Amino acid sequence: MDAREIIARRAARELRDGFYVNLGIGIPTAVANYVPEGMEVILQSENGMLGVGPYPLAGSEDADLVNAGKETVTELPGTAYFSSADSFAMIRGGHVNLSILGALQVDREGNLANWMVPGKMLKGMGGAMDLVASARRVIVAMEHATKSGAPKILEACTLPLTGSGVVDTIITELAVMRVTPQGLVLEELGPEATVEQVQRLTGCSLIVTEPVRRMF
Amino acid sequence: MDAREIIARRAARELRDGFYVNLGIGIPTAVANYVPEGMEVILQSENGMLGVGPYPLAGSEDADLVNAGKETVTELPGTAYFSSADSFAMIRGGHVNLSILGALQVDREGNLANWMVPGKMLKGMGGAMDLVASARRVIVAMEHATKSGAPKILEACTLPLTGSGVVDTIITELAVMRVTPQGLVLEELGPEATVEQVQRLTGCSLIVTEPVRRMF
Amino acid sequence: MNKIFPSAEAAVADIPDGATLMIGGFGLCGIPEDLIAATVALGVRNLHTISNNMGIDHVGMGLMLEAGMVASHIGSYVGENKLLEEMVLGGRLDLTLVPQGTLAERIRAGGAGIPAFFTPAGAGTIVAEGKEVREFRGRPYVLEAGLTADFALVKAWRGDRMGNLVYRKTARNFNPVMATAARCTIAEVEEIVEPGMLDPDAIITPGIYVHRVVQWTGYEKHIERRTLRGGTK
Amino acid sequence: MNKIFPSAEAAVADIPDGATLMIGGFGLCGIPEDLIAATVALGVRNLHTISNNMGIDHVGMGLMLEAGMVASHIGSYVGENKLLEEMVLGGRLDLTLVPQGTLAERIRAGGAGIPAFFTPAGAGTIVAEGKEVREFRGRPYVLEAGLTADFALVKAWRGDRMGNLVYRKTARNFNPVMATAARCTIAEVEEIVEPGMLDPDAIITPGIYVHRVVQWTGYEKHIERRTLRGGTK
Repeated sequence: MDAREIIARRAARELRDGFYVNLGIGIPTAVANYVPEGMEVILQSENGMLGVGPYPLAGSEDADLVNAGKETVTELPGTAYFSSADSFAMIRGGHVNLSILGALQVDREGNLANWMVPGKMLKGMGGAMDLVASARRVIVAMEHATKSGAPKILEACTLPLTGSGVVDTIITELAVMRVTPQGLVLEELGPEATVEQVQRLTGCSLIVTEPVRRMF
Repeated sequence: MDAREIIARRAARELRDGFYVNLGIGIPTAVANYVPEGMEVILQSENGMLGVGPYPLAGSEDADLVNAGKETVTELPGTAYFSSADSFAMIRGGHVNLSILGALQVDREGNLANWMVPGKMLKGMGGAMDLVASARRVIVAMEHATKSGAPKILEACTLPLTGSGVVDTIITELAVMRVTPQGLVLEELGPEATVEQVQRLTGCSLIVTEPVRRMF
Repeated sequence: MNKIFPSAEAAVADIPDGATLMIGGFGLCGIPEDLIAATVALGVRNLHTISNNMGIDHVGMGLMLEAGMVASHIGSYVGENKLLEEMVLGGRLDLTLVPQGTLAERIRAGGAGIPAFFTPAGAGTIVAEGKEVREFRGRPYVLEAGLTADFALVKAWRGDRMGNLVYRKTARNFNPVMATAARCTIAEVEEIVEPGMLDPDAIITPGIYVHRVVQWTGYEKHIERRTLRGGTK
Repeated sequence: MNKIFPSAEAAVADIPDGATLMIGGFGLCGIPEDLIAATVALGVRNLHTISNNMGIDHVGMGLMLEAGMVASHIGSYVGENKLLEEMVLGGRLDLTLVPQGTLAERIRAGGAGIPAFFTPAGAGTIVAEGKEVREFRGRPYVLEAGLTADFALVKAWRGDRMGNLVYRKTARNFNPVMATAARCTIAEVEEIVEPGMLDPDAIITPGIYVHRVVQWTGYEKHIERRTLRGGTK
């Protein structure tokens, strides 16, 4: 398993039968590939769709049927479409059980930054601010550190925030961490990770109670 | 013509081709019977319908198809249904060209009272407060005075208000009056009415420029 | 995913004393009559109801009123109900009258995570008393709060086991907006269909909002004012 | 009542310099491409646009940008547009980024006569700077204002001469909400049908909101990310 697969597989274990879930672009989207057999999870896409199906077979792509990442998708029996206003009413109203998204930075208070790097190409926050402010539970699923090994999990985010105190759980290829009033609790270790390794690649001190259980 | 017919006929002359109109219960509902030949007016009913048709033929009543007065009605080609929230979004957003409703009292500042008589059976304001606060133009269509001859058009309403400064025009069997910053201007006289009669049955002084034209 | 309950009784069985209930319908059009009857049979007390109307004597929510199970009510029009007046004047029922559009928008806001919004309805009237009033572009607006409920009892035309619903004509009214605003939404539907049979572009209430679906028993729908072309009956 | 215009060019002909335009679509899905092209051809200047995205280079609103006709833009995501960045950094375009749900709700509020509402999105971020923040039940909410426009350019699937519209799949997105929020809404539809042919229970945009209807010319719809089962592209 590569890092992305570990993260997506582990995040999928947070799903429960009958959950309505919004998956962000990138690794979170891959979580859909690991829904346990026999479990029914309904995907919400903030551009106005409930019941997102798999990618289409070649030749059956439909330009009018895309997910929030603008990727072609399919519909399922029971799919419903609605406007962007209705979609965010659904999100803002707390009807989505779980939102899984990526991050540039997360910190020990559950602050999240994932939309803007000052001085870099501006893109916009899209629906991320609404999602993190409103979903019943927010999970960040991301690689533990940057490609150069710099921590993304920090004492305090340095980038402009997407949401303040919004993250419940952080899932990386090395660890599962829960945001608590006392700080980040290390709950699980990745397949081959050690506590020392996780702590070294994390920018704030983790609360560790040995032995820490393994992800899988 | 009886008083109600005069009022409804005259109010119908305020309609314009292509207008979207909300008609209140009672005399205003009858305005629909006098839409000029060749003119298309679309009726909005605040319980969630655009394109209200005539009453049904006997045997084709549908319990699921009623107007805001809970009367059975019919649909027309182009009718659309929507929720109460969407209906009042339409009203509040100023998309309805004209709202015609009845009143208990109206005054020279365009204040309207039509929902509550203290000490009497309580009913509720229904959609009237939303309609008068939001329609682009509000016309009161009512009999000029009470059955006992007491004025309903006053210096200042004494009943609890439905809306403050909301009425544009008052149409009765005796007169058409326009609300202006200077007060009520007598614009037209009913078929057999005199200025003296109108003034005597009105609780505030009217601005009159002789000669006053006739309604019809 | 199967949200279908075997009966209206089973679907309402866990409504506790003191619960807040939204109940769909405009007058007697589009009311969830089986769910109301089951709630009356359940015999819970001290309910807080939110509904545009209050039924009429002996029909719809009138039955709840007569069973003495309603402690407070929020609505816009209660004109056809004599018992209600007696109870309100006698201090046995706490009635709050709200402009109909404000009621609809407050429920929509409750379901949409909007805690408060400004509306022009009621500015300059007793409705605005005690509320924040603010001017925007020279006109006064009243700050109104979102409304939510423990349970919503709604009536739909067709539904599937995933909770997707469509409505028929003006029986839609408050039903879809209430469906969004409760912790537990129970839908009584005329016809249960297989998922996929409702046009995905035409679903009015997506299943995420609906927790329980019940097949109606086929009672006769009531008409309050049977008006006919060429003269009212 | 006939709201059908003979061409996109005729339908946009009175858009003046300096107008505020809402333009439907999410990415390139459900954009009114003929109306955008006609607006570019019209050569108006100094437009204020409101749209979730800004097209991509050489497609959709990207063409308006390249024509130098956009003075300001309000949107939630403009990630695929290099020219936009240059213009913003060079001070030639005033860009306001708004959370997507707040953008949708602000437009809905504009159309629904709600001047302002509270939303949790953006509380504690730069989005809340300079805005009123108020706590409800212990959580902070930001006061946001309704948005309206002079014109809305929207894309629908089917429409009739009365302006009733339905949309197809996720091409719906911002189109119906923008249709409610403009002084003049112009709809580009794939198919014009007779009044009565659209199911009255399934009409998404009632005709009251639509002022002009144009038959699309049948351009090829764009796909931004052609993802396929068993591997992309």
